[in-house]
Amino acid sequence: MNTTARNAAPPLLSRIRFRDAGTVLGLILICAIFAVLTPTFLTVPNLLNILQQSSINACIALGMTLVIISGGIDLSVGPVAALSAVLGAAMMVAGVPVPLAILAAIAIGVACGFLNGALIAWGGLQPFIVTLGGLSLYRALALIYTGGTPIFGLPAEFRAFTNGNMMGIPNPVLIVAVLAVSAWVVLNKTPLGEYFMAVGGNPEAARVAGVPVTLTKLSAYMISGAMASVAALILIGRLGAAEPTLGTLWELDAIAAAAIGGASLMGGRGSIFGTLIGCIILGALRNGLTLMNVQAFYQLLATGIIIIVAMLIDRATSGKQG
Amino acid sequence: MNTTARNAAPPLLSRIRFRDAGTVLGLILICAIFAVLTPTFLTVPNLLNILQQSSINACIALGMTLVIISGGIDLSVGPVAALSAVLGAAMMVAGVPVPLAILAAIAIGVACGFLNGALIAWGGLQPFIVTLGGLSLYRALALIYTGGTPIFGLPAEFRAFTNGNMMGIPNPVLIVAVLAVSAWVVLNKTPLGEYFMAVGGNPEAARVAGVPVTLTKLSAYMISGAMASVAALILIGRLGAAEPTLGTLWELDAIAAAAIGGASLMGGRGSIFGTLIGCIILGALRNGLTLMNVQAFYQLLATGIIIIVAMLIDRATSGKQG
Amino acid sequence: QELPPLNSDSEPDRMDWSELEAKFGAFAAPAAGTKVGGVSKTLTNEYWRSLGEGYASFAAAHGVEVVYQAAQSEGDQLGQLSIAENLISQGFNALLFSPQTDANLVPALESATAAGIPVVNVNDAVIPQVAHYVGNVQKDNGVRVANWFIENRPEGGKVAIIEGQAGVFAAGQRTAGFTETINASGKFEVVASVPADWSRELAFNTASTILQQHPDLIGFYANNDGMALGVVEAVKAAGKAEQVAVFGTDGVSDAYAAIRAGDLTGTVDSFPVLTGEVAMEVALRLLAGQDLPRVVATPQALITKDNVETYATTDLKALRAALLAK
Amino acid sequence: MTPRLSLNGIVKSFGPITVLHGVSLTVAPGEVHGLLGENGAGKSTLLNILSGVLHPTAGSIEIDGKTASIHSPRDASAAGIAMIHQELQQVPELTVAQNIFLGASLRRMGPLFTDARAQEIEARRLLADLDPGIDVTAKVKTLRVAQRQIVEIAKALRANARLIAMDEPTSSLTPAEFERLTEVIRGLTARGVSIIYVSHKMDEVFRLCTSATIMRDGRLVDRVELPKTPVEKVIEMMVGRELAHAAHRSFATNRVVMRVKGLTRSNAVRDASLTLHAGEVLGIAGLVGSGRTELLRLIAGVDAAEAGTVEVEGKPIPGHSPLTRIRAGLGLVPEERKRDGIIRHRPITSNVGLAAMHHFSRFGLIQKTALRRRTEELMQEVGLRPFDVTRPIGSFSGGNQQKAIIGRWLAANTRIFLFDEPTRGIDVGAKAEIYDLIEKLASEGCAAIVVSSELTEVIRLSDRVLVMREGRISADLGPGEISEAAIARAAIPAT
Ligand SMILES: Nc1ncnc2c1ncn2[C@@H]1O[C@H](COP(=O)(O)OP(=O)(O)OP(=O)(O)O)[C@@H](O)[C@H]1O
Ligand SMILES: Nc1ncnc2c1ncn2[C@@H]1O[C@H](COP(=O)(O)OP(=O)(O)OP(=O)(O)O)[C@@H](O)[C@H]1O
Ligand SMILES: [Mg+2]
Ligand SMILES: [Mg+2]
Repeated sequence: MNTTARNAAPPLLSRIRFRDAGTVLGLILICAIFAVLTPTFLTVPNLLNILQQSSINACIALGMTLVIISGGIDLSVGPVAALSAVLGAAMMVAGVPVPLAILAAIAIGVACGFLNGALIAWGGLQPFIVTLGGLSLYRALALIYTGGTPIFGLPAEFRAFTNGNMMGIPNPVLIVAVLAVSAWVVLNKTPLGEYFMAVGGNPEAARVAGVPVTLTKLSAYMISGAMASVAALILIGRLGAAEPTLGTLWELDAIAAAAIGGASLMGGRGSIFGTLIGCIILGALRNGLTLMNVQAFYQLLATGIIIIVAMLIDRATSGKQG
Repeated sequence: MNTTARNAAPPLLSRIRFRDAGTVLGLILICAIFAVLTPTFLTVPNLLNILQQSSINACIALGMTLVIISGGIDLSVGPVAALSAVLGAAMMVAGVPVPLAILAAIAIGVACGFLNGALIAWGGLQPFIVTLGGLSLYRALALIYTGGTPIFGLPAEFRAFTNGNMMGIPNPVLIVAVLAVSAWVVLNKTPLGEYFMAVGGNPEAARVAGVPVTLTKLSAYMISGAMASVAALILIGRLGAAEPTLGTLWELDAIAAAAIGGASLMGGRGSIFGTLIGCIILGALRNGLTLMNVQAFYQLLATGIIIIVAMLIDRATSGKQG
Repeated sequence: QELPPLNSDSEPDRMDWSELEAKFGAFAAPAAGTKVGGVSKTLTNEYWRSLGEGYASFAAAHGVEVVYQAAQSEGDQLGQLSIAENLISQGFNALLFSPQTDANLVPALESATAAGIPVVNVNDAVIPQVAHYVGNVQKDNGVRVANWFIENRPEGGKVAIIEGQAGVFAAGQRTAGFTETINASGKFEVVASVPADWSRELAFNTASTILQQHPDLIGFYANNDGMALGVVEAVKAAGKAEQVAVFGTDGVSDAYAAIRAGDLTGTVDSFPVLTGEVAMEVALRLLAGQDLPRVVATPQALITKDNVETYATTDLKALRAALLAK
Repeated sequence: MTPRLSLNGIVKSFGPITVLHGVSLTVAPGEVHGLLGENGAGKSTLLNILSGVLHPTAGSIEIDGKTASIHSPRDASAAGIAMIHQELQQVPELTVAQNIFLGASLRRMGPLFTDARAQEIEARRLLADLDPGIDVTAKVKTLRVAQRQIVEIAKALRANARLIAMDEPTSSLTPAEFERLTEVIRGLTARGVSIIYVSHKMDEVFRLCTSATIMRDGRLVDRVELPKTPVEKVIEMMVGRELAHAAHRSFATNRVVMRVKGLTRSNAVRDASLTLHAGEVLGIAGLVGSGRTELLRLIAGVDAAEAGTVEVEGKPIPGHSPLTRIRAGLGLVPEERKRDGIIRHRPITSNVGLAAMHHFSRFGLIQKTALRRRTEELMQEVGLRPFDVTRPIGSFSGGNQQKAIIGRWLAANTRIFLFDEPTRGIDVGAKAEIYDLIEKLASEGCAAIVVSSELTEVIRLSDRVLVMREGRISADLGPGEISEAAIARAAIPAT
């Protein structure tokens, strides 16, 4: 019996590594191709640039990954970001102390997530349709609140923070790194993470086992809302303005990153590390194509092809999945 | 024991009716509200107008419903429509006989669907990500082919057909009605329909029972592609131009219609009738808001709220669902 | 130095494109190897492609290298920012931005300014901190159409507006210009002003609905030509081509064709190719150290059947002449 | 006579793990052949290979003396092989008739349309011998487990197969239904159809089979003739050791731990009351559909009761969420493991620890090593095989999944265990272990309710037996009153 145990352990470990290895391989391949095609690509400033450009999508995608693992989807991230951006910015402009305004902005994201989660967990509605409704609803609120005009004049101290860096690494990258580690800890080291996987894997069995299914779903959407707010704050810090139209199409990028990273949209499976790699793949792709001065239509073509090829490589290296 | 059997039958029947009844109730409610608020709403020409305006979404949503029932999703419908629209239009303008060009356009849609389906069924990739890739890919092809400019000058005979009517009912509505009946027959009266339900409801059981899972998935995406082409043809006939950017966000409308109509995005469940009602709800919503001249931001707000409320009503009247 | 937020429609420090040569002298050829980068809103709209053609033709004529890139779709704000940043890191001498929104290219503007690269904001959305803006007055667009109605339909009547995407600067300004002017005349009633998100299909549906409700409507103003052409089809399908005047904006080639065919009543052409040339010229003059006003206004004209042939020319010299003659 | 089927040297590996090491067996025409072995011995794997669901790594299949190449379930049915799968393979949203004909629909007007009417008639005919009460137009999701299993059997009968592989077809059936199945099998064998019969119920195997192949750890042990070989010998060959035959032992006390009063839910459970004492094992017997499962679900808070209360240690438990009941010390081992029990892709550790995450966390973090150590301890206790707690539970055999679910409640320090068919799909060896386990729990002062369709099991385990009939508790049999006859009398509705 002990023999079996000893024999069995390595395949599992290697399977986990293998899974993310597929994604990493995809990234390396893309980087290698661009490195050959354009010399600027593989320079430190450009690589930092890629990380910086990926950080907002990564922030959203982290929350999205947790939602997807718990068996849901959140299409409303962009508008949630917009709503908390404009309200947060309005507060800052009105003189509310920056830390307070930041907390308030995040609270708004959490509240939107709560509404989504409540309709899904208590209302029993389908996540896709609830957050599709949210997509219109939160956007409308942001537009109505601002009358459609951006809010300018954010405090310099706030902008200095999001535009600053530590030892050459841009602050947004550091923030996302901290969030990613936290998300990883939540997913892999806390009961809540187990609950996400259980609820996404088999909600009925989770319920029978005493998992607080409703709270788990609520948490996922609330975390996603909070992440959207953080992404919004990073962005408005960089832009110096909060626009009600900010965040368009963010949901698709985030879902793509999570899926490239191995999350199953059927729920129950996904990896924080994989999602990060997924974000970097998308960021590197866009960066490389721009450096090569590929025309927009062909960029679109390349994006489509590379997403599919990345998935095929991933699939070929990581074996069967649902 | 016979009692159980006899008792079991009526609730089942009434539950089916009940399910769609929830959606119909939602529609009636929305219509009632608009009828009160704006007198034009409940006139025959306007109701025909709503049907006409819903017909394109309905066309897409029919294919989407089959895909969703089979456990997938097709985000690429808009770009597939665009691609077959521009290629079909180019043929017509180049003098290819109209019926031939129509067939060719549909063939293009089917081919795109085949590619999606092949990657999903043989490649084992997730439908969401494959068709997300397709979303970029097919759009890029349409843009590259046309260089971004719309194609004008469609033959008058073609336009006359799509703009015509029979006994006062616009031809697009009739076309969609025929397609809906066909889709209903396929879903409810043929082995293929059973396969869709089986593959979406329990893929493992389907495989074990010898259902040709691969072919079933392929068929779903090919039908969806064909439907996208038909929608594209109706649209270009009506507009007189084929734009490479046509079909933006069609996927969301179609998915929303299917979901409102009771399709479960987890697969295995959905109703053709429900989807049609879902399309009409969305069409009536837009029409009513326009008639009331609701300002842009508030239109968005109303759309978000009404989608969610429609789902809540539906859910309240139709009881527990996954 | 901190510039006051720019409003391109009302900025006092402005000049007309036609005065460039008179006030700042003939254009001098730039240094060899000059590279200018253009960041476009999208290439899916003919307007922005034509703008790029203008950049390219002017640059080619003076031995300047141009790179013209666009986001993958309209609304891809971060994608456009990435493009702009990547261009800066590649060492272009001057940049021409047509931002998706007022704010989304701000970081790129800041790093370009820090690196001493002149940036010209070309049309549409306006970056408030930008030092130079080339483009037309968006509000004037709607004003011209409104004036047409006031002159040509003296008896007044019901009109409707098909708006672009909610929250987009150009859409808001054009709509406001039209609404304010036509309301001021007192004879017209704007019975509907609803968004169709720049989509021909939605414009078609929306116009059909409006015509249903207001059979006595006399005119539509659409925020761009694609939507206007959708409206035209709806008007034709309703059999009201005689009664309803339809106006668009942009002056794309299909709009010209439709005006010639008598389908579209008119469009407000803002001459994108010419605008592109002017923008490129402004950028190169800035590189040469000239101190231009903050806003250089580019031309626009209401095109109707009466003057369509005058402006339909693809010969830019002739077009310049026609515009200057006015 | 050429055998109907011979499997020659079948090897099957999943990646680096080999689960079948060259298994061979033969079945004669018209023979009922048993396939016996512990949980995880590889029986299902072997049959899945036979029916084209899995592909063998090596080995060959011969049917009627000819080599058959079976690459898919379709090939298998073309070769005349049908299979009843251990786990219900059904599409909940389709009707009974549609499920029975799934993948082989009857057509009309050429191949294009399904002949729903003919399918229903045919389905009714197939079910007539098994359970005429099943409505063939009802969706399968509305059926109870037992009915669904009968539908599964009907599905295997539809194809006029020459060989039917039955993988635990009676795991949720009562003896009465087994009798009907016996009749059906007799009819089949009389027509020369061969049957491979997998079951952990030795009495069934000895009544039906004329021969049997015994497997252990993926290897062939021997082929035996039945009923010549004594049952003890067969069991010894299966488990590799002799099983002690234990009698019932009671640890019941007088201290009441749970009082259930007047639980009611529509027609399924009506006004059910019961009292449970510390150290007591309370059996619940009854016919299929008598409401036993529903009663347990109501007690466990999984379904909401329309009326009635549950008191634990004298305190009523508010609400009806599983969570509050679990906190009060209750734990349900559900009947339908795949639907209500396991989280397929998660490892054994996660599945075991799920209900007791708070025991294993400190400062909000899961103590992974503690969780793993406890899981290994518990799984050692229940005898998980293969002993690897990091593997996803979905890759374990059904019986071993059940052990993990029991482990879940052990980990949560549950005091009142609600077992719904606790040994469904569990082998004789493990069954004895589970009986010992239940007894050990009782000896430690825990209480248990055991719902079982196996009368021997109820009698073997229970201190007291409640009998349910049409949703009501129709008898309460104390020590000394428990007998098969007494239970049967109380279970069968008065006519
Ligand atoms: N997909 C898989 N991956 C890895 N191992 C597997 C897989 N499927 C089955 N196994 C292993 O193969 C062995 C045999 O399993 P199988 O289901 O055939 O047992 P069984 O004899 O039918 O047991 P039971 O009586 O419990 O149903 C088990 O050890 C199981 O863990
Ligand atoms: N899904 C369902 N749909 C309709 N009725 C149900 C359903 N489940 C249970 N019932 C009803 O509840 C009653 C009790 O069923 P329950 O499953 O509790 O019985 P059981 O004694 O556990 O039988 P089994 O041996 O099938 O598990 C049955 O008579 C049945 O009519
Ligand atoms: Mg088995
Ligand atoms: Mg039961």
